[in-house]
Amino acid sequence: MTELARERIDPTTRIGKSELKNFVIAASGCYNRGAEFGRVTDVSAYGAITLKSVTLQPRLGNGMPRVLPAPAGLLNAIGLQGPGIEHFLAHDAPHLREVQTAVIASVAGFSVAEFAEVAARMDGLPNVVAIELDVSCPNVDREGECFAANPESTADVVRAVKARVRLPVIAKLTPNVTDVKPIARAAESAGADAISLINAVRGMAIDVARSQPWLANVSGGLTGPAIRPIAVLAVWEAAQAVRIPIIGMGGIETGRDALEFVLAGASAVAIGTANFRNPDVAALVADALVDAAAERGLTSVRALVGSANPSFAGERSH
Amino acid sequence: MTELARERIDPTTRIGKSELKNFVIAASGCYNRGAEFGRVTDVSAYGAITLKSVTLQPRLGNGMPRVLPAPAGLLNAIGLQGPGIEHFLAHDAPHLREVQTAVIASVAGFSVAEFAEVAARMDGLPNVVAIELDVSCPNVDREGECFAANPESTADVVRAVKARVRLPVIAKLTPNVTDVKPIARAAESAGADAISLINAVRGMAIDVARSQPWLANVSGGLTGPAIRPIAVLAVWEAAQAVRIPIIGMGGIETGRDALEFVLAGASAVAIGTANFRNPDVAALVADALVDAAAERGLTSVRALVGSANPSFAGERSH
Amino acid sequence: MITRRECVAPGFWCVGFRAPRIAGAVRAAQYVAIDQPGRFAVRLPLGIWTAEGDEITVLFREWGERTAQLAHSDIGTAVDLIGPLGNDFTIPARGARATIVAGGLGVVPFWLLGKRLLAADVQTRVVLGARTAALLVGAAELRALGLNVELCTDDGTAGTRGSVLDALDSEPPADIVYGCGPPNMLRALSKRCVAANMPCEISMEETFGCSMGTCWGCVVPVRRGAKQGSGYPKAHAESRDFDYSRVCFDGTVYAAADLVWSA
Amino acid sequence: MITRRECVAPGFWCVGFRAPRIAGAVRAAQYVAIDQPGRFAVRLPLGIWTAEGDEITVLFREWGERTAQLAHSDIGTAVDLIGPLGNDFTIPARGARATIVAGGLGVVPFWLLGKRLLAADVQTRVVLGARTAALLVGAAELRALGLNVELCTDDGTAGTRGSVLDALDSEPPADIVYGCGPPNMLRALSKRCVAANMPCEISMEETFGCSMGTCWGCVVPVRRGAKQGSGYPKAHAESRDFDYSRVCFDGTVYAAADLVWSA
Ligand SMILES: Cc1cc2nc3c(=O)[nH]c(=O)nc-3n(C[C@H](O)[C@H](O)[C@H](O)COP(=O)(O)OP(=O)(O)OC[C@H]3O[C@@H](n4cnc5c(N)ncnc54)[C@H](O)[C@@H]3O)c2cc1C
Ligand SMILES: Cc1cc2nc3c(=O)[nH]c(=O)nc-3n(C[C@H](O)[C@H](O)[C@H](O)COP(=O)(O)OP(=O)(O)OC[C@H]3O[C@@H](n4cnc5c(N)ncnc54)[C@H](O)[C@@H]3O)c2cc1C
Ligand SMILES: Cc1cc2nc3c(=O)[nH]c(=O)nc-3n(C[C@H](O)[C@H](O)[C@H](O)COP(=O)(O)O)c2cc1C
Ligand SMILES: Cc1cc2nc3c(=O)[nH]c(=O)nc-3n(C[C@H](O)[C@H](O)[C@H](O)COP(=O)(O)O)c2cc1C
Ligand code: FES
Ligand code: FES
Repeated sequence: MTELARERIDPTTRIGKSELKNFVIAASGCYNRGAEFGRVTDVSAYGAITLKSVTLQPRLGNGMPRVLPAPAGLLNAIGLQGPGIEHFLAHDAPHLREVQTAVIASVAGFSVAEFAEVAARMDGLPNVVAIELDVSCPNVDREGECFAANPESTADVVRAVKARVRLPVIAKLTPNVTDVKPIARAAESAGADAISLINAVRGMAIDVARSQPWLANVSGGLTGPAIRPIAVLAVWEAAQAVRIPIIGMGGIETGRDALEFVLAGASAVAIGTANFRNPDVAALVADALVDAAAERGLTSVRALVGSANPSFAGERSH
Repeated sequence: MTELARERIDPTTRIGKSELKNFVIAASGCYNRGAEFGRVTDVSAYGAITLKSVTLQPRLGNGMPRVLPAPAGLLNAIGLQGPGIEHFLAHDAPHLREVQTAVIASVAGFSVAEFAEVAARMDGLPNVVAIELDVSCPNVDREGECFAANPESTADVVRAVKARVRLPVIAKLTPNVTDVKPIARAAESAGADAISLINAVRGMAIDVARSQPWLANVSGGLTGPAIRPIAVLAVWEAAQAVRIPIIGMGGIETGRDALEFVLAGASAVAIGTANFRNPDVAALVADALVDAAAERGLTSVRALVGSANPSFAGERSH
Repeated sequence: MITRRECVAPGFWCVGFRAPRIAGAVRAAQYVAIDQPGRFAVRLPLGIWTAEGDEITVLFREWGERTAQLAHSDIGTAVDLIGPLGNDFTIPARGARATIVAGGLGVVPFWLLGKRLLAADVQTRVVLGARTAALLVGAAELRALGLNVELCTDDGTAGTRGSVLDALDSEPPADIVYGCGPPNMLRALSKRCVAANMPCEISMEETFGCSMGTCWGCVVPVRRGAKQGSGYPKAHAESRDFDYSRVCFDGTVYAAADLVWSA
Repeated sequence: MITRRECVAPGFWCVGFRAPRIAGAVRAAQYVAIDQPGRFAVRLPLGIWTAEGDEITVLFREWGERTAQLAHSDIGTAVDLIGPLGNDFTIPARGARATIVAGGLGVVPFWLLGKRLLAADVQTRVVLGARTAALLVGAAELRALGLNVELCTDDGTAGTRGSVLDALDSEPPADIVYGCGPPNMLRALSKRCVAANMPCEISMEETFGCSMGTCWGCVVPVRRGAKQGSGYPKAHAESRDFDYSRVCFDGTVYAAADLVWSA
């Protein structure tokens, strides 16, 4: 094993037919449209940024409080506050061409038809290279279980969206299930070009002073380092179940953390909460992945994918 | 609301027909037989200690490494190392009468018959006031899913054990399911006298230096403060689903943490991992619960149970 | 880097940082977002209390783990600060009369504001209230600036017995009122000023996630059309009509007339 | 309380604590379990390096978060220690000859042991090895006790080139051999001593959970029947026949003959 010069390592990855300049993606909901972060950091360090999920109708979102620090994590229940697709297309979409990296559009919906409708209208926007389906948002009160809790409803959403869009489609799965493998397989069979996981883990806190739930929404989603072991396992298991690329996320703060996901089988990683602590986290993680490849004498970061996972089902680069 | 003197607050609780002198229980697997902790702490501060789960056959357990520190938590995969019921009855059970508090026996098994057999032989041991069924241990490789992932198999185990024992039976549930409520209800319908939750959350870590899973068992169970929001939510939901008492646990380190569980609906709390940091945690938490009742002008800790949970299904003391 | 650390009252701390860029740029009601070693997933937002030379200070209570850790950090510890963040108060014309109303730690934005108002020749009255004397902090520092500070406590243990609002009745109305403090106080102050048609600016607080305007975790309801709102269209399903604004990014200062208290 | 803190080599630290009870009671190969502020769920186990007067020291590398935090804690910081924990080495009769074999930070138990052996008039030879010179620590302190220390490195950057085991060939066998260091070295040392029928005691290391014998997280395989084993009967389903022993509670010191390396 010879150590290769950093410049000779290929840092890129692929999500379906879209190539990203590096492995590191900003997770949905943590980067807005990139405009605010532009003040303190460089969006272009990211291989792609995922937009906050967009719904068909405008949504006010949940009441307050919406967030609470938790041990090594953050509890949130934003409730998909957003402008709705109409307003998004009119006011936000035109700014997408200014974003200094690739964009992944995220879609959330409350029926299969809504997903298909919003996704179709996102298809072909400037800079947008893929569409992620937030079938797993745990914060919004849906009739019955959320889509991603069930293989059939996950597949229904993916199938309906695939019929309407040309861009690669990413199904974003939830860890709040007994077994993530059948759901990942259902997404793949329905035509998903990639899956991403994990979305937030369901949790809550009680305000002991006022003897009531802390969050206005009662329960919320736990994110940050606390959930990393849960996320690594979900990626590990999904990587044994499907051949499509996986975007791994949940608690990544450092290159070492990201490497866990890549070795488990992730073809890209996403970072959410850690942006709040360290606005420069993307560059740090992207560089560390290149270094990890170099140290192992590999010519690409992609060659690391799945290399700790003997039952990795995806394609190996080496 | 008048503040009451601490001495006038009733600190006790009930699990089925058994009364415990306070709300605080040592969680299974974290206290052994109490003999080792005796060196550094006072077992009698606990309302009860739960024994490490006992199986029918002796078990060597998993290979090494078995543990890894995680952000605000601990990953473990012990694999139910243990002497088996025969050796336990001969060598450990006689020491139970020396334990300076009530004892909850824990049973793990790989078939319904095993659970029933081991539980029956635990019934009536000195100091033992209840039998907990570890139907949810996530570390042991079972054929297919673990019992607690499924309402029917949970109910099967509870029913079989109830037919053989006189002591109150506690079904210990796992958070690694899409919805804990039907499983809690199944345990209740099958005759469980109480439920306890949560057992460890499934997770894993990759050793990036050696490019392989850190734990010999690949995956393990995450415990400690990291999982507390997950645990509080599980207790909150179970407390709306069943009327039997709930023992809440997962990441409790302080009185405030314990109070979250009690207000959510727990009639007792258990502490595992926090014993490893603070051997005096039991007294601290038990005292804090009494203080919390006093500050609210209540005459018992029990009057706090479920008071933040409007849909609490259990019996309220007040 | 931490330059000083002082316990100003039981549980209340004043901590100084060497932060030349922030000290040079800061305006009243702005805050810093502090990253701390340890397993905290998000930064701690604290209002900037004083700024002199290369140094800023924060004045805070030991609330939970992050504030406790900061309170017990040694002088010389390196600290990662982002700031100054947030908008600031409107400064009226020379000769105008301003009233500052603060409850407890709501005093924090008013050292910088008081200094600024004095420099702008604004006649400034300061009313500082708290439940009880032990929770009153900051008065000495405001007086040292040359401000006239009236104290009041609910229990009469310091200053006049009664709320800061009672104190407002005692004098003729000001040209502008500034408020910061607990929600109940702010709501009452706000409603009173709006009813009296008196310009009033409020520095709001909410639990923060990102502190940077990206997570939408820190919102307060504002009147639809308020310039600090999201500008998103009304949600069809919502019966109540208001918009949300991010305190961290669009605030923390709001015109009382823009705030919606009933949402 | 932390009494001193010294970077003894890049990434290697020696930190002292005022701990009179532990300093008075400690024997070689014992350790302390350190609780640290911050979001750590379990204590950090570190071997006790020196003990003099009221003070003990630990000698460690910055491995991960807990050791990094300790390395950067200020003198005067209060630290919660449990200890001394674990068993200790056997001390041979006066006049016996002992060889100590340490790899890298495996030197830690041998300051206390060396001191004890000197006091017991045991002729003591110390062989200290590492991959490279930068990883060799502790030699000066052992020499200061009056011990004769031979160094070796795999790459020849300090002392003899070669492994600590090669060094063993150069002299007649001892009455007892003590070993501590990386697993590969310990396995080789252990096998060699067992084959040569030479008494050998090994201080083992595993990742710890509770540090108190209750979680069974830190086990090593030992021969069935070894007194440090669990004593549980053989599991029917298991084809391999060995028992597990808790390093934290039943160790850290094992007779080489009791250890099972192939499990
Ligand atoms: C813009 C801005 C400026 C601020 N400026 C100041 C300032 O100048 N001075 C100041 O003192 N504060 C200020 N704050 C408030 C401060 O940031 C918060 O109080 C912060 O949450 C404290 O962090 P912590 O980690 O210490 O406590 P946290 O752990 O975040 O806890 C915050 C509070 O919630 C309580 N809590 C947490 N969990 C629970 C639970 N389950 N049940 C009941 N209670 C719970 C804690 O006990 C504590 O009272 C400001 C906040 C904002 C947004
Ligand atoms: C009885 C005993 C005595 C000891 N005495 C000493 C001593 O005297 N001196 C000494 O230096 N050490 C000693 N140790 C070792 C020390 O306790 C451990 O190295 C401890 O884990 C360090 O804690 P940490 O939080 O700093 O690192 P941890 O976070 O626990 O990490 C430990 C190691 O694992 C690595 N790691 C963690 N997660 C991953 C991952 N996912 N992939 C790859 N690597 C990972 C870290 O980088 C590091 O190398 C002793 C251990 C025991 C059991
Ligand atoms: C404040 C916040 C808002 C989020 N909003 C969304 C969202 O709108 N859509 C979505 O798919 N995921 C959302 N997420 C989940 C993240 O994209 C990500 O899956 C999760 O936070 C785990 O990654 P992390 O631990 O790096 O934050 C949100 C997370 C946070 C913290
Ligand atoms: C090392 C270890 C071993 C455990 N072994 C068992 C076990 O044998 N049976 C069981 O029911 N739970 C077992 N548990 C789970 C605990 O009883 C408890 O449910 C869990 O740790 C959550 O509580 P905590 O966060 O306070 O540790 C174990 C936990 C740990 C950390
Ligand atoms: S705290 Fe994230 S938007 Fe304000
Ligand atoms: S670390 Fe828990 S038994 Fe040894």
